Amino acid sequence: MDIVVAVKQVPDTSEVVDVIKIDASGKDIERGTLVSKINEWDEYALEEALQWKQKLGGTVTAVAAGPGEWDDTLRRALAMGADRAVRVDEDATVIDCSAVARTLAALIRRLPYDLVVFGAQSEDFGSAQLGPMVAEMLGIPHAALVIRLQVEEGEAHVERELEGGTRELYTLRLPALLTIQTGINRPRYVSFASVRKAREKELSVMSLDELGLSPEALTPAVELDRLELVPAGKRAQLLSGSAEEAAAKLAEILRDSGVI
Amino acid sequence: MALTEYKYSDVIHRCFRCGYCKFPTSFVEVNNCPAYARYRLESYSTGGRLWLIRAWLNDELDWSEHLGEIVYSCAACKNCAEQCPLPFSGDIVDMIVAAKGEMVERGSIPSAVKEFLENVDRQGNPYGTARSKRGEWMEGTDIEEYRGQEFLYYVGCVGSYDTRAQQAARALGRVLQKGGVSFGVLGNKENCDGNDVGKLGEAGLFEALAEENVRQFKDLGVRRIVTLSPHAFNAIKNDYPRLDSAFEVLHYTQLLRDLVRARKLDVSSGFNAKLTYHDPCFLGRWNMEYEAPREVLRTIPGVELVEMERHRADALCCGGGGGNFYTDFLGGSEDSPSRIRARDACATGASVVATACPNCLTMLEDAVKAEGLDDRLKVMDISEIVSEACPPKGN
Amino acid sequence: MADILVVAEHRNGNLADVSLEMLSEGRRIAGQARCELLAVVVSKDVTALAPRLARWADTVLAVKAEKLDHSLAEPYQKALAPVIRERKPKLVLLGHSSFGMDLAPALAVDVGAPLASDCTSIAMENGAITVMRAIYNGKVNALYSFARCETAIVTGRPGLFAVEEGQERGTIEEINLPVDEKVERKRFEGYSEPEVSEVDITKADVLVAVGRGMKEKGNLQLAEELAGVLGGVLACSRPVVDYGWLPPGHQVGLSGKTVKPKLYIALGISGAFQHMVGIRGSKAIIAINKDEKAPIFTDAQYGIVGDLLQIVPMLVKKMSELKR
Amino acid sequence: MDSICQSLAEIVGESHVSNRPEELYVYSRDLGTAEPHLPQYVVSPRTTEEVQQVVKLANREKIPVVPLGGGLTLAGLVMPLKGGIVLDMKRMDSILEVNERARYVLVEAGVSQGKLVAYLDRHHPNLVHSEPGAPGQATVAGNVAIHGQGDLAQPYGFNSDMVNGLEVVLPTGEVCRIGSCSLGQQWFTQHPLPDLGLFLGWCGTTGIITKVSLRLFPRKRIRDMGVFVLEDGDLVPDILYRISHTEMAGDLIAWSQELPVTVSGLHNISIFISGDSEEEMELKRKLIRVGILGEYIRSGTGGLIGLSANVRPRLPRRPPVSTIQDIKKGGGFEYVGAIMPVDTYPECCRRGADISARHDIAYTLLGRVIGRSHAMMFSWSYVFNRADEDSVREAREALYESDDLALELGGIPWKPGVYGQRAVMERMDPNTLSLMKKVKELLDPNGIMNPGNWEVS
Repeated sequence: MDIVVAVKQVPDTSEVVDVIKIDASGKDIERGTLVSKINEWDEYALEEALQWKQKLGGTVTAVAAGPGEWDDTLRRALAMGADRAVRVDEDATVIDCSAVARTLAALIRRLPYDLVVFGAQSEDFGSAQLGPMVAEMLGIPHAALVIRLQVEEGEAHVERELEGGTRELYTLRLPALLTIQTGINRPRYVSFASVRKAREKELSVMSLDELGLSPEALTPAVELDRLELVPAGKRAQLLSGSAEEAAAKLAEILRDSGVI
Repeated sequence: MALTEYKYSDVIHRCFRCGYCKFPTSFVEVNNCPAYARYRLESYSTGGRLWLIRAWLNDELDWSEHLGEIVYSCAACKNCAEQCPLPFSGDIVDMIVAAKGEMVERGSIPSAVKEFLENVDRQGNPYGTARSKRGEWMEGTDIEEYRGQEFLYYVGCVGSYDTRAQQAARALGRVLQKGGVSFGVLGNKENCDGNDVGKLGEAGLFEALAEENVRQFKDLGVRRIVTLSPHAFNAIKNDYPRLDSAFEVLHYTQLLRDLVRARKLDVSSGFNAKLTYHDPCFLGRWNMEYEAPREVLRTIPGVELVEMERHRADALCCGGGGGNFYTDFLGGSEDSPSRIRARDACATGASVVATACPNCLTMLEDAVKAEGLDDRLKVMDISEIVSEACPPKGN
Repeated sequence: MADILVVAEHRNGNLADVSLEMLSEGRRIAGQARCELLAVVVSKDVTALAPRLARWADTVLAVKAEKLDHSLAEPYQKALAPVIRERKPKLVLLGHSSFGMDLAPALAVDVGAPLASDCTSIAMENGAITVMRAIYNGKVNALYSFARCETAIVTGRPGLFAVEEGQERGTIEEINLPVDEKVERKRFEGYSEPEVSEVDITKADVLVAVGRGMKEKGNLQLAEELAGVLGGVLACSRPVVDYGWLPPGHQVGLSGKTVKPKLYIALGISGAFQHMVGIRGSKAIIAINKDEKAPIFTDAQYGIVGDLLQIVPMLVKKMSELKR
Repeated sequence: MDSICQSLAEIVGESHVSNRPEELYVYSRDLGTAEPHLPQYVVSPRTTEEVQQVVKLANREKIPVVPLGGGLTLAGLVMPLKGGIVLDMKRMDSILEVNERARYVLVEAGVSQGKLVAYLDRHHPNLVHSEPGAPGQATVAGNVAIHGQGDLAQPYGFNSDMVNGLEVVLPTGEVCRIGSCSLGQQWFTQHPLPDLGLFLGWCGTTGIITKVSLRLFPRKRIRDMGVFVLEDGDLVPDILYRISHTEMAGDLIAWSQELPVTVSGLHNISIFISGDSEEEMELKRKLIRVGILGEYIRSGTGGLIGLSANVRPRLPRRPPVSTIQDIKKGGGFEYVGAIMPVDTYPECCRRGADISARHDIAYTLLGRVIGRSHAMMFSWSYVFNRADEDSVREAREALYESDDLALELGGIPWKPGVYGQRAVMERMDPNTLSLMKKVKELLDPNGIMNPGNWEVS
């Protein structure tokens, strides 16, 4: 079974700290001090793909649409066990999901695949759009937020994660596209040595026009006007009053937060 | 890797499981192996661990998170190497590290270990806190950046990020200043020393860190290094030379000993307490430095030094070695080695347990609280004790 | 005249909360922009659902589809695409729920409309639609506008938009969804409820975390009750495990698990660095602690300084009242 | 975790029970040549009450229970031959009482020999117990349960003869005290109550020992040893007889080994003496050297090697652990020990050397005198390479042959493995055998205690 996995590189912004700054353009953050990593969801997607390759044979190809730095992440994918990697060279910061989707769809069309897997969303923008968009463009069925997968006889039996832990069960005829939810597996550790070894594996780079895409075709449909830093709660808003009053206020806040 | 390719394939089966590895020389307690102390199951003793490793490499046993935890619960404290009567005793810890290395290569390691290594790879420290915050421990001090001073003061990850250990890092800074030592630190440019990364079996990452550090040290013209942490001391002293690095490295207790001997450090304010000293594994068993810290303590007026039943080469590890201060496979029980150690210390009647390692410091600090002994027993790093013994500037 | 179309999501005969939120928001925007609100629901039996939607919508498009008792992406897409093509609504609203994530992107491509997902605020001023999204773990807000498009599709973050009971008496149009006979490429097989196994605090949306400040094991009962009303799970800091109050599986922080819940309520946790490392991914942190200077208050959004043993029971009481 | 594991966890706590492959693997293997047998559960109790609850659970569920101490019998006596629960007793390791005047110590079953020695050294320098020449983690209770002997065997006999009292959890879960302790808190004697010695030598098939009161003996300040070396093994029994007659010697061990070649073919008699004063020592030395060995030395039959004066004070309490098991670089070592008439020493050696030769293993033969030459524990030791199945098989066969030899020469295999037990029972008087059977059936109606051992067919 041939599997294509789409991966993305993101800045590590998991810190509770003031490391994020908006750059001069006002439309991006200063990436200078930030460390890059593979998008967490994509790591699970890769692991899932590799496990099914181990069971059923075939190939795993890692793909990405982004700038040169992203080769680090693709190398990591190769080190994890992907057979080859292809990066479409483009500036990920200025285009939107639909443009990336178009790019990846154009690339994936040229690759052999029975299964395409995406991370359910990205750590940085969290749009959760890419997978289903690409599926629609490729004209294949998809399921988002897959938390369990069983592949047999040209079919994928999946469980989608719904609110409150309930799961939606589907059977998809291959070829199909799945977006993978964290927790579906335990991604393997990628040792330093294996990353070195992976340097020998094939990592090809394609340009947009090699894919027959014009930059115009990629102009964002949703335009980013500006970014604003969320004022970090440097200090908690303390709820005053008696135990009862404070508790009452907090209860309201909790209700309005909608978490419950 | 099949058993045949394992570096110790011709040795590992030679463990008879006689059990000496569980004891100190005196045999007073069977729990001198921190992992065995915590679980008291043969699987967690060194012998059991070696037999399991062999079974795994021999495909008699599949890898599991639990197997990973058993292997990684080894704190690399070297008690077994000290006690094993057989000729290969010197290799035991390496046998376990080699097995960890194989797990690393296969990508099958416990989640906590994975986090540790990925954090170090990304941010240069196990906690995953930003590199750009490594120097924050210095805020409010006038400690200089390193630019060609006599000593590079290498702080290490725990001293740089752990709020409790930061106090020791700052205290050592003050003491070195009072001792008139010319030194500087790397601040945000400092990177993980890799000692525990190596003990977790990630040889590749360790080599990379070591090469990077050696390069940086050389570029800055570093000749002499003093470390806060025995872990860093061990790596720089015993492992870095493989990369033809020629630095003189001292653990700070050795430097302080020289200073007090040379009367360059005035500790006349003294420190009035009955205290006991906990030997850090990477200073003691790994580098046979038992005297320097004790000599420093003895020279401080008012200090009454009493020993725990198990000390020096027989000291019980705090359970923080081999990355366990982070991965914590030995925590969460009254049988956790750090808590046994806290009780050992308390049994001496001392009011202070001193140590000379940021890892031990944080482990014991937590343990003393967990044991509810905080009102009776204070955990202090020797740097803090010396700092209190130094008269305020101008005197 | 430009419509606002709200896609109604339902399961087991109930409308999803997020759909009510979107209906309310749609109603609000429609009011401001003086345009019509159209709600679409697809089900084999729409008689119960449609009238509810009519309270917010001027028009409810009730699409009857055989064999369909729940909101599933594919039939919804089949039903919605032609509607959107015909009516060209200015704005299509749906929740950023599991269903929304499955449906919206494919629908957007299908009808060639731009999509902004997981939005935290939505505005339409003289025809121009702008939205806000939280990115980079909620540390940055991104403001977007939709350039030259007939229809914009927006999914809203669940639980963020207030629900206001609708006052409308909208009309209901029923149509039938032509079920195509060709074998489905995607076959719905039903639902499964996860077997209740050991707690996994890394999965929980709501964590009620207890620390040394709980004073004694007996007091954990209070935290459990709170977790009960919040539909959350009990977590704890290192000492609590050390004391044997809770098994290690519950421990959060350096030596415990790293968690990223939507809501993290810290009871009697001072917020030592070792603990904070483990919760920095939390969306919202709320702290109750007797020590006003406890570092936890630095990272918490809201806090109460006071005695847990008084406050927590109060909070439980208030919450259960509000839930009724 | 299955339901039984859950129940066990409720009894001893989650950290101390396991049914995971890793623990099961480790506890399925003995250090000797025995074939592995997987348990279903491994449990490490802390208190008698916990042992009691585990046994009751096991009875309810009809699960075998195998008590484990140091696990150093090497004969596979702690292998779960029929699965079930391995009960690792080493967490029960408190030293409960030392009565200086009545010279006894009360310990929990898991207390190791090493810990007891260290404890007495530190707190009761005038007292010693009879310590077996085993690694320090061997347990006191495990040793008496198999009728072990120690370095005081010559003057005082079997360790199991030094037991003042026992606390035992019966196979049906009741806690039972044997000896003066059954009347109160006095642990100083087993006699003169009706003899209930049903728990020693049974290898845990009649109950689980949870406490032992053990006799202690005067510890002399000065120790010394000499080794009398001779070629003619036939003379050894007579020499041992005469030395024991002087009542001046402590531990008496005759031994002969093939390696190193320099000692090959020789017989050695290690003679330990101790005393409180140099005068006492000198007298003892004189009575043995001059009185007994003198004539042999003059006739050139043999010679005596003594310790140099500067070594003497450093004579270790416990002989440094033998690294003999590593000769084959294979970490495997097992021996047949048998209680033999001292007169059979020469034959034991000759035939033992033959067995070793047949299996291509360097011979290591040793006889420790028990009592005033009343008997000796004679051991035929065989090393093997754990990683080499042929080597393991050779050793196993040599061990079987040694069991048979011991019986043939009128001795009794000590702590025999299953093979030895069967061989013993084949020769046993049928009435005695059926009595054993009755006792077991009476105490252990469900047959859950270390089944497969002492199984009267």
